[in-house]
Amino acid sequence: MDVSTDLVSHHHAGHHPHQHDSGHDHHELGWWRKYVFSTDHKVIGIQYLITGLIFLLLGFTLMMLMRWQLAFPGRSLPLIGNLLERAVGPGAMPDGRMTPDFYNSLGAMHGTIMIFLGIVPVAFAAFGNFVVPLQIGAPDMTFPKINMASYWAFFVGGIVMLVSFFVPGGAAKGGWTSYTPLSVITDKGGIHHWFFNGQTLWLVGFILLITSSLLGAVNFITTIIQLRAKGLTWMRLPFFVWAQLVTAFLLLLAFPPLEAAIVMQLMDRIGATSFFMPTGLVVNGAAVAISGGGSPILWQHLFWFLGHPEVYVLILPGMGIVAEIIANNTRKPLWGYKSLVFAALVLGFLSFIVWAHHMWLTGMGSVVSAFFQTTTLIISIPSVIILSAFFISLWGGSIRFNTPMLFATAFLPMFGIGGLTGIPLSFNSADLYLHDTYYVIAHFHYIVAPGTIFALFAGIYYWFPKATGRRMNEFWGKVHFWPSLICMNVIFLPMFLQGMLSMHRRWYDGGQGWNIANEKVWGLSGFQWNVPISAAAWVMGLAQIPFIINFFWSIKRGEKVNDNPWQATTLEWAAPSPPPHGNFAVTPVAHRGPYEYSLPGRERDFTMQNEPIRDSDREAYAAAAAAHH
Amino acid sequence: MINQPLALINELFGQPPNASEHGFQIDHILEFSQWFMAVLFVGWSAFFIYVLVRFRKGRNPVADHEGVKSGISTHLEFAVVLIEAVLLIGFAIPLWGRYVNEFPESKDAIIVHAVGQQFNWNFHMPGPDGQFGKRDISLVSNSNSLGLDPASEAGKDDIVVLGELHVPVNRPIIVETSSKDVIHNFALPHMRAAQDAIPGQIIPLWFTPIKTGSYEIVCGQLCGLGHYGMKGNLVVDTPEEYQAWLKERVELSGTQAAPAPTDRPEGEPPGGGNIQGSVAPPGAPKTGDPSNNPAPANSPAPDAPPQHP
Amino acid sequence: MDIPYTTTARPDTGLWNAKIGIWLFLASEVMLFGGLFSAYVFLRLDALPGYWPHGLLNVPVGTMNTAILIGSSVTVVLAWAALKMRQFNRYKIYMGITILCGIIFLAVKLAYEWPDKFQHFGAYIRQDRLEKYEEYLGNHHMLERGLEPRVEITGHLHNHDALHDPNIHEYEVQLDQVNAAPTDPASDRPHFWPLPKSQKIAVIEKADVEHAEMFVPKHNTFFATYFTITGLHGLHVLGGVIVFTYFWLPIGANLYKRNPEHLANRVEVAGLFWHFVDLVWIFVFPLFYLL
Amino acid sequence: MNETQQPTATEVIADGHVKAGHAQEEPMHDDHSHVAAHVNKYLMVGGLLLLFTGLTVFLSYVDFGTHKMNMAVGMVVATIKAGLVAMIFMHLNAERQLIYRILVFTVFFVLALFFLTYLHWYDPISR
Ligand code: HEA
Ligand code: HEA
Ligand code: CUA
Ligand SMILES: [Cu+2]
Repeated sequence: MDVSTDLVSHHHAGHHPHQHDSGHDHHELGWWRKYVFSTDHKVIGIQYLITGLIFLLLGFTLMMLMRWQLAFPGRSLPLIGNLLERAVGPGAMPDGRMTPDFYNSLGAMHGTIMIFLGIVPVAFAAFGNFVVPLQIGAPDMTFPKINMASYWAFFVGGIVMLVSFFVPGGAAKGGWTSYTPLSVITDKGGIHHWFFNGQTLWLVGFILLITSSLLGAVNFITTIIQLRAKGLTWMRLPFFVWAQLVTAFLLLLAFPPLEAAIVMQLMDRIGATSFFMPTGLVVNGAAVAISGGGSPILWQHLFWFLGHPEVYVLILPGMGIVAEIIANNTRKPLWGYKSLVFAALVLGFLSFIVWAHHMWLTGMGSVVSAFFQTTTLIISIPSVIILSAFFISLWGGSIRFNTPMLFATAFLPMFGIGGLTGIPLSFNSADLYLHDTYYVIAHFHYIVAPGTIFALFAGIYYWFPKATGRRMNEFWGKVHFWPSLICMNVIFLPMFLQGMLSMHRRWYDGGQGWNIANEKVWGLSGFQWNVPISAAAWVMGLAQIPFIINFFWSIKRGEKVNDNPWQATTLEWAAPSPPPHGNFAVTPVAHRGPYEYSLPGRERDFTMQNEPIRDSDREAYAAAAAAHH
Repeated sequence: MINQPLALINELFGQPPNASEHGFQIDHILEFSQWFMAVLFVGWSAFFIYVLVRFRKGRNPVADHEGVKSGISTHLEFAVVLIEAVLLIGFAIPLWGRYVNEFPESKDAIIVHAVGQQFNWNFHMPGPDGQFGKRDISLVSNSNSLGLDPASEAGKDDIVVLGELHVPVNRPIIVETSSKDVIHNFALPHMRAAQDAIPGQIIPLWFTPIKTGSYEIVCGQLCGLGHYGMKGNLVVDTPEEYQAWLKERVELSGTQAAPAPTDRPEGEPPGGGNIQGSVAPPGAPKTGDPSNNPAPANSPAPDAPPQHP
Repeated sequence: MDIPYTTTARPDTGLWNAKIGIWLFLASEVMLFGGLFSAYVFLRLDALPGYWPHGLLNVPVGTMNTAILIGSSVTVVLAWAALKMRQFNRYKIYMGITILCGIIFLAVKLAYEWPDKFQHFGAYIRQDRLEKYEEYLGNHHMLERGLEPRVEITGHLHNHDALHDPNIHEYEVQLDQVNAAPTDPASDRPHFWPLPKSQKIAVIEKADVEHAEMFVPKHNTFFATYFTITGLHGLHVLGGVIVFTYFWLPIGANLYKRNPEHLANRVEVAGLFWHFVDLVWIFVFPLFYLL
Repeated sequence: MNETQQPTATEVIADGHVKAGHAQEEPMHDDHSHVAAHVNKYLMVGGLLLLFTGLTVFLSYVDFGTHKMNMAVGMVVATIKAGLVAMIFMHLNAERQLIYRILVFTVFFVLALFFLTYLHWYDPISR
């Protein structure tokens, strides 16, 4: 069966990506301009993807090292311990044993890298760049040069973060949250350079990352508003585009206050000001020579003003990806499209006014806490709506379990577990007990690791054919999926138990020295659970090898497929694979909503957005409208 | 008792038993929300598995364009909202309101100042006169870790201890937390009490211990390289034992007196038992730059483990 | 390949791309300065009595700079209007004035206002030694009038070495009028024209001082916010000047020959940014100089 | 779904983006007289802003009873000035819906940031 549709221009199959007849710039770009300093949204998207994946792997590697220390505190790391000592300096790994400072560096950098250099670049920038213009039928982003600047700001920011591992004293140690005054007083004096020290580089790198995100956000929003194809009205946008739009707004409006805070922290560190430093500090038995008068809580407000919207930045693109894949592989429209869109908008809006739920224990009074508890609970409703709509979408489908779909289906219960465990945290009084324990760690990892990361995997398997014209290997995809699913749960489920024991996070000794962590639950003591958890983390590391090989192998050797191998409906599948510079040979026009699968009266079980309306469609739509009354 | 089946879930998850008067309320809200989660999880999971099996391609080759037509999900979402609202308005908000607004009368309460520092807790008690002596940061030294003013009359009989706090059972305790350097978190898991100790602020928390014993005081906020070992001890004494302790302390009182605490009272199993020294590898060199973060002389060396008996 | 709607408006939104882009960017700028100003509010509310200084900045100079920025805001719309009316020479004149205004603003800030502060000295007296310096602080008098206490002695530091040399045990300060005659309401801050320094010299022992510096960012949270916000604002002014200069020099202005509307749009977008910078200053000026 | 016509591929090219991309060549003459009419207004507003600047300075030396009151007065005048800049110079008095929508949310979030942090400062349990 020929799956390419009427409107996919057949003569473009196997078309060379950089020759096309609609453009004006016939001159060939040099290699540098084409692949490195490119302004083409697809190239930039792929640059973001590869860089982001490498950072993701790096963040995971840091965590695998930490997991050794957590499972076997103080034991020297076999094989690579001595290597590491040479790489990062003896201060960090004497005899291959991790020091507390190095552990804290790894923890802070794991959080920072995963969130700001891994997930955001991949979920937002990479998928957004590659897919959004194609899905809305646009030739490129509105501001291609700014797009390129955004990538390079990110790249340099990432390098700055990485370099900080190798400066005297090592990388930032204050946690990804960088709470003041700790982060102002660390990495100072002695061997530390006044500028090239971990925490200062963290701040500088962050400014670059924020710049990158802001440029990206402006570009995405303008593109989605301005470059939608003819007929692609707001309610015909794929849910993925909506998710990216809301995400872009979150980045646009939530990041700047953190940028302000970062400038202030830089001033505190370099200019010895006291924005976040209260009067009367005594460090190491000596009064600190500063004016004082600042407020540590101010930092937390500004940090979490970004921090909470940021967590939705981590999840919304994932939800968007999952929505596309579920619709495609159930072969039926998403259930409740309108409520999904509405829920995403509400989620975005509310995420700006819940931030203080990370600050329950900073001494807030009953009024403020009542306000934030209420908003926090209200914000769980749109998530419930979105997840319910996904679940219900499965009903009545004809579900194909290919690799993208496996990852997308697994996303649902994993996000469910993570989201549900947010509920006890949102009650101030319950969080009193759970705050900063492994329960919190488990809560958010269920959302970002088997949640978002699985969504990213799903998206990679799904759009790979569009980017390369080839499909990734299904068998190895499944070999990647099942161990990953099992390991994720072995890693994070026991953390709920540890958290309920009140085992606290950021403990270098993994709780070994604490009585509470040595209480037994389910046969093992809280501390002993670290061993299976770590083992699962390392096995999961191994389970990524098939993916990495499959990914690179398939670029050149994967099975060749046509322009629409998944028989999907949205506009990106109407472009050639890979799409040439300028994307579409014929500017597409949308005639219908995004998910017209199994439309009655059609011979095929999918009807693309750019297929003109037929009489039979009108009947089907009328019947559907009638059924809803 | 209605509590029994509810409490089951916290126990199942391994939460250590509560030892304070208000703690059961906190456990309750935790139980409610965990049951709520469990019900939703089981319900949705059952639906999920059924759907995946029933509507797989092999079993259902042709999809239905419309899917679910009933409005069941709306009812479900409404139920979720309702339960959350009840938990919030009925329990969580009033509970926090009571907790932070209705501090026990200070005449029957015991008031303690807990001052965090990298990486230990200083406790300051007023002594028999019930008056706290003046503290001044310019007087802080290794032997006077809180900067207690020797000239202050009220301070003459004050008790300053490091790491270990004794309180009597069944009396409300108000702990006024603060910090000398960075943010710590004064957490008493068994008492279901916790509060950030923030430099420049004094924030109180209260609880009434109802069981004697020795409980760990956790520092729940990353505060530097010794964070993991920043452990205190709360010893809940019988009134007699408490008086004896007080007496002994008052005799030693003054600023210089505080001896190093013992970390674990006798009869308590050492944590981690079998494995070599809890954290620091034996013979590991000191880490970091000493001029940067040397621990004050009266707190454990940064990379030393919490002391074992 | 061309990107649609770079100069013409998309029919359903009525806007061309860069117009949306700049407004989005300005929205993020609003949040950036919002974060800084909320820090200002937070720190000012938190400040202990007497610790938030008042009337330390030079009001006439600040007023002049405000006027310069407002003037440049006018000229930049006129420059845009000139382009719209296809009067290229007028455009060059107005844009030239705008750039000049921006440069003057920066020069005043960097060459006069900031250095002037860096030459001024202030010493915060320890709470328990305030009484000793009553003759310079006049707190009994302040208390009577129901005013916040004074805790700082300011003026010109005669022995500059005292700042670094641990062997010097006191500061010799040629006092500002407030501290020279602390009970005279006429010498109290604020003043429109800054009062000249008195001839009186006070000797302040270092041991009595909580902390003392020149008026640099670390002196107190007031100067920390002042330098940070005006510094960041100054960077914005600089950015605007650079962009305007590009549009003014032939390299950018030559676009006029090819597509005057495109140049007008570019100037409009840059102008929007410039107005925003002006708008921020409108709040900075009263908050730091006057109130 | 009330799509009624089916544009053909040629129509797409005829009235789609492709054409819009070239529309830039023709200058928009109708705009010019419109702009000329505004020039005086810009000058007047500039004058008004200078006036208000003087007013702010003046008012800051008038005692309104409490310092808070002076703050309030100063901020009101500043807000009026900012309003003039935004309305007239930045053309917000006649802008598209979309821009307003973006700004409304932005303003709401800034105010939330101010208000909620203020509230936390105002309602602490610390002593
Ligand atoms: C993408 C990331 C993400 C997401 C989406 C969320 C979502 C939520 N988070 Fe989470 N959170 C984090 C990331 C995230 N969080 C991180 C990173 C931290 C720690 C930061 C740090 O301190 O380092 C944190 C911490 C955190 C805290 C602070 C805890 C503490 O420090 O003490 C709180 C408190 O209220 C909270 C609450 C919530 C709530 C109520 C939601 C709600 O939005 C969740 C709503 C979702 C649901 C309610 C699920 C609905 C599902 C169903 C109904 C179906 C169920 C079906 C099956 C299971 C089959 N989170
Ligand atoms: C998006 C965010 C994110 C993600 C995805 C993860 C993923 C993981 N995290 Fe992390 N974590 C955080 C954010 C995240 N984490 C944060 C914010 C903290 C708090 C830090 C702090 O305290 O300040 C934290 C803390 C944290 C801790 C607590 C440490 C402590 O408190 O002391 C632990 C402990 O086990 C942990 C474990 C893990 C594990 C095992 C994973 C695994 O799930 C990782 C899985 C990763 C992969 C599977 C990578 C796959 C990549 C590839 C396959 C790339 C392929 C490459 C190419 C094709 C080129 N994390
Ligand atoms: Cu103190 Cu952690
Ligand atoms: Cu949150």
